[in-house]
Amino acid sequence: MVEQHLSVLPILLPLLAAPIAIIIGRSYLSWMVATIASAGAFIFSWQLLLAALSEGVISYAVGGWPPPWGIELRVDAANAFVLLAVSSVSTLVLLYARDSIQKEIDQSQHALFYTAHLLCLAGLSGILLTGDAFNLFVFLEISSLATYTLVSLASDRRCLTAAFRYLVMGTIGATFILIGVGMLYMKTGTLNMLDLAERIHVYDSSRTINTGLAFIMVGVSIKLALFPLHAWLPPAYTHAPSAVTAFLASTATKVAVYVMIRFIFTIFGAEHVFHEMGMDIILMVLAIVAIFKCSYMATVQSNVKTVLAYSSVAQIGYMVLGISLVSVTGLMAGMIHIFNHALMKGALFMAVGAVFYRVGSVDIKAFNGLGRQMPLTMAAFTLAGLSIIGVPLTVGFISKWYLVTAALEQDQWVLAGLVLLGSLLAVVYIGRILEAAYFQKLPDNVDASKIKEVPLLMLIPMWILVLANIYFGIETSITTEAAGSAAEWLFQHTRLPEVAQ
Amino acid sequence: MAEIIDLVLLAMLALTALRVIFLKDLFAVVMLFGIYSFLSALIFVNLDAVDVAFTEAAVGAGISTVLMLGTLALTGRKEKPSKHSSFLPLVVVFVTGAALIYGTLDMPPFGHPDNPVHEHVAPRYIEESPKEVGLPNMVTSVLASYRGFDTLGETVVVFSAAVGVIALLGVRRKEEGETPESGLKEHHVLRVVAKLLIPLVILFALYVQFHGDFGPGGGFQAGVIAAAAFILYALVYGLPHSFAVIGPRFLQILAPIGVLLYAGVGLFSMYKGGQFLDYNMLAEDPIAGQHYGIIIIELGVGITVFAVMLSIFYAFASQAERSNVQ
Amino acid sequence: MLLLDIISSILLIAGVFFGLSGAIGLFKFPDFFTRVHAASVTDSIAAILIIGGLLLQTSFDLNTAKLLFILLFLMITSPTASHALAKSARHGGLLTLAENKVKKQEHTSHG
Amino acid sequence: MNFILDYYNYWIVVFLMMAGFYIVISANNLVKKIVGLNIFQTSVFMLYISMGKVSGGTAPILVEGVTQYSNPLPHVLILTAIVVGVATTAVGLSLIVRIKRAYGTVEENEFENKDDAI
Repeated sequence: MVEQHLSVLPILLPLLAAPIAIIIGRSYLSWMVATIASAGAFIFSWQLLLAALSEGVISYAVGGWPPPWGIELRVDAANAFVLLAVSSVSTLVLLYARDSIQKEIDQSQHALFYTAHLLCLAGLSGILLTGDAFNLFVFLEISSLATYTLVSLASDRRCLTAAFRYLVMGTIGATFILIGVGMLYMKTGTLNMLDLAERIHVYDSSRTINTGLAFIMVGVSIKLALFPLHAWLPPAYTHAPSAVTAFLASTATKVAVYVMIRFIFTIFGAEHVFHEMGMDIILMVLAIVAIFKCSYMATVQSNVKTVLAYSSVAQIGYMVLGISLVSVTGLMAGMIHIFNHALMKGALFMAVGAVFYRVGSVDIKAFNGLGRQMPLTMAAFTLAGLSIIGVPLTVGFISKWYLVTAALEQDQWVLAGLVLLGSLLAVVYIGRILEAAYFQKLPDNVDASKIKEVPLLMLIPMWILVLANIYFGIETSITTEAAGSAAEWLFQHTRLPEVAQ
Repeated sequence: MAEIIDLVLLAMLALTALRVIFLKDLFAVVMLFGIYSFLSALIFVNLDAVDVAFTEAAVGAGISTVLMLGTLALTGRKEKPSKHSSFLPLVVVFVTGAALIYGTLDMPPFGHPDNPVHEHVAPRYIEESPKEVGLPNMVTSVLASYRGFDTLGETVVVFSAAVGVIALLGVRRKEEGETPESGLKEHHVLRVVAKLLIPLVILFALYVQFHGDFGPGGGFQAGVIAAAAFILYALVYGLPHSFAVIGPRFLQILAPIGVLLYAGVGLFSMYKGGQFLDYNMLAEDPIAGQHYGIIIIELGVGITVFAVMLSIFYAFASQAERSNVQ
Repeated sequence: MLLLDIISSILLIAGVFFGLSGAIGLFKFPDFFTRVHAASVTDSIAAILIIGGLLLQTSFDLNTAKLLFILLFLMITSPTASHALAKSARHGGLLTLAENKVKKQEHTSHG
Repeated sequence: MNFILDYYNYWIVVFLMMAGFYIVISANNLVKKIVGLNIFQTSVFMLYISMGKVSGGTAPILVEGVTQYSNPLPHVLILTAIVVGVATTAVGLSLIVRIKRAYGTVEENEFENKDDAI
């Protein structure tokens, strides 16, 4: 029974839990419901990944109607891998949120918070698993609406304008995707992704299909905050509640990266997108500009959450850079970085949330002297920060390693150098915060006895992520195998440009 | 003939859109948007999309406009002149528009019966659905059965909107003190007419709900119409009276129940050994199963949409009352 | 059959004429109350004529009944809406043209 | 001439979309932005419905003796999209109400001045 429905369960569990959480209405109980549902989704997605690795592709026809007439859920290594990252971070964030939101969200809104979180998780899982281009739009909107709500739950009034800006940008992005999908549908008469891929070849030179491609790429780029369409991200991440930022930073944009990969490789075919349309150059340039511009922006901010938000935009640059290299190794580097970045940003934002929990501010000055007052939190921050920089024995190193390898495979020495240079900027912005935490003194007007470690329920998820950062940095076979087979699978099922072969 | 009507309507739409750009009076902008919405509903009828037209008229011209007017009541009706340069937006729009026009050049000609859209997937819906699903309205068949997962998603989107609006505006609590007598006390004619019409509107909502299998309509439209009946009641008789009939807390329970009802049908079909939302499993005879499935899920959609639309209205109306008190 | 068609056309054209004249009145009339008057009165007669014309086009089946219902509801709602509009304006302190004139005269005679 | 007849519908729809898009990105008032967003989306819906039309077809509801129906699939998609649109509008408008309460204004440049950048 369970095995037969494995593909639909990770969507269904949070989807069913969300209405239940709001009916219950009590903070503690709805937290329980949300955590159990999310943990269940995590277990199912783990099984799903194993099944996908052994079977290749799992197709599930919702409603019993065969595709392309009905909606198909289509699981392969690529989306099962990202789904695992999303559901695991979601579960850890929910554990963490119990205490974290006490300080940031009004008690009466806790049930709404958990409901919105579950809806967001359901939406993201739906985006990942669906094999239907329009169904993807629907789930995209579920997750987006839930995200706007989550961002606006914070107590600072600036979260409202941030959420509004996010809403307008996000809706424009979604509408662009809708236009693009419409154009594909107009030419091919189908919405099923696999069916689209089969039928789209005939129209390679069609202006309608190419315009559709352009609109989808722009729409997805807004959603994944690719430079220069990232303007919504820093304010949204800065002003959202800490638990929300930890969840969004490690999942929402990553899922959008996956959507981009899916559209490029499965639907349009790598050859068409990269070779004929020349999108690889565009993506590569934008990615490099994103890495440097946003890493630089991160070094001059005074709010630590903003620092990390800009860092996120830069890290997305690395992922897109991996895709734009058009090779199995490059794509694999991008996929690994999706997973690894979820681990490190999740841990970093959780640590920042812990600081907010005790100090009540996330300004860089608020970090002064915290190394002594909150040793565990700051140690977690340090380790995750090292991972962002790309120090060996952390996951960050693995991502960078494969990215540099992919660049060197194509003799792109300059590119490899740029990647390493980008890490230097990460040293600067992480270093500033560590300097404040370890080498500055606690301000005199702060009562040192009040600043102590955060509750265990916040520390444990944070440290699980940190340890995962190190574990997957040493024991690399699991992630590389999954990401590698995902990348290989995507490449086997796409039309390759001649240059990469 | 259809083309001429189409062209005239499109021209009117273009005029409306242009007017919206230049007007500074937001009240007029919102009313023009209502007109825009009605005109596009007419175009949808002209292009044979009766279900869509129905929804657009109920939602775009109805609910959206009401919500926008409610917002204006709280935020003021004048747009301030801005010093923004409109150069950059203009460039962006021209580039996007040029790309779209470029894209239209290879589009299949408008209205041709042998366009690809009509050839690959759609013929099965048109030819087989009356036999496979057993409903004359193909839109309902596709919506509720073939693409039932989309519609579940749609219901969840509506539900998420309610979560968002309640989180942002909250539902007024009792202890917040005396509210002024709201509603239109002096308007006796309105009160009598409203009393006359509200039961009929609810009756019509029920007709739309259950007649959706045979004609245009369905859970979504029915939910909106039923919500409109209560909105009328709340406007004429005042929020406290409306709260006494259906309270916001009750709606907060009702909205998730619709979603659960919908997903419950899917779970039940899984329990019966089919895929998620496979209505064929619901009864011995697949056609009967499809019927049961569609009726129940449409009911779920109707319940959720009704509850959500009404609670969104409540949230806005409570805000307006609160600002009146201050 | 032909006769019915002719009558129906006449009704439709008359309905359109009244609708149009109402719209023109809405633009041309000087103040709020006269405008409401232009819109509401012509609106009712236009609705009756147009639906009457359409009734003759049906084959007297379910559609006829539906049209009659629409007519009935329009007859109730549209005057009510105009009434509510005018009354609200009155409550809001808006004066008619004549009253304005009287007020102005008083003003000038006093001053 | 045929060329124009085949495409006029799409061109006007593109114009409408761009009018809405322009309002979204140029308007300073948040309510107007939402109106623009709605116009933009409604016009995209028209693009979908236009492609589903078959000349000489009727609405896709089974009637005796009719063989030519318009395509029901775009109708279904747009029904869903309309609902998504109104959901976004509702959340957007309630954000505006809260922004008004927090900042006292709904003009973008005014509340931007009241906070520091970011």
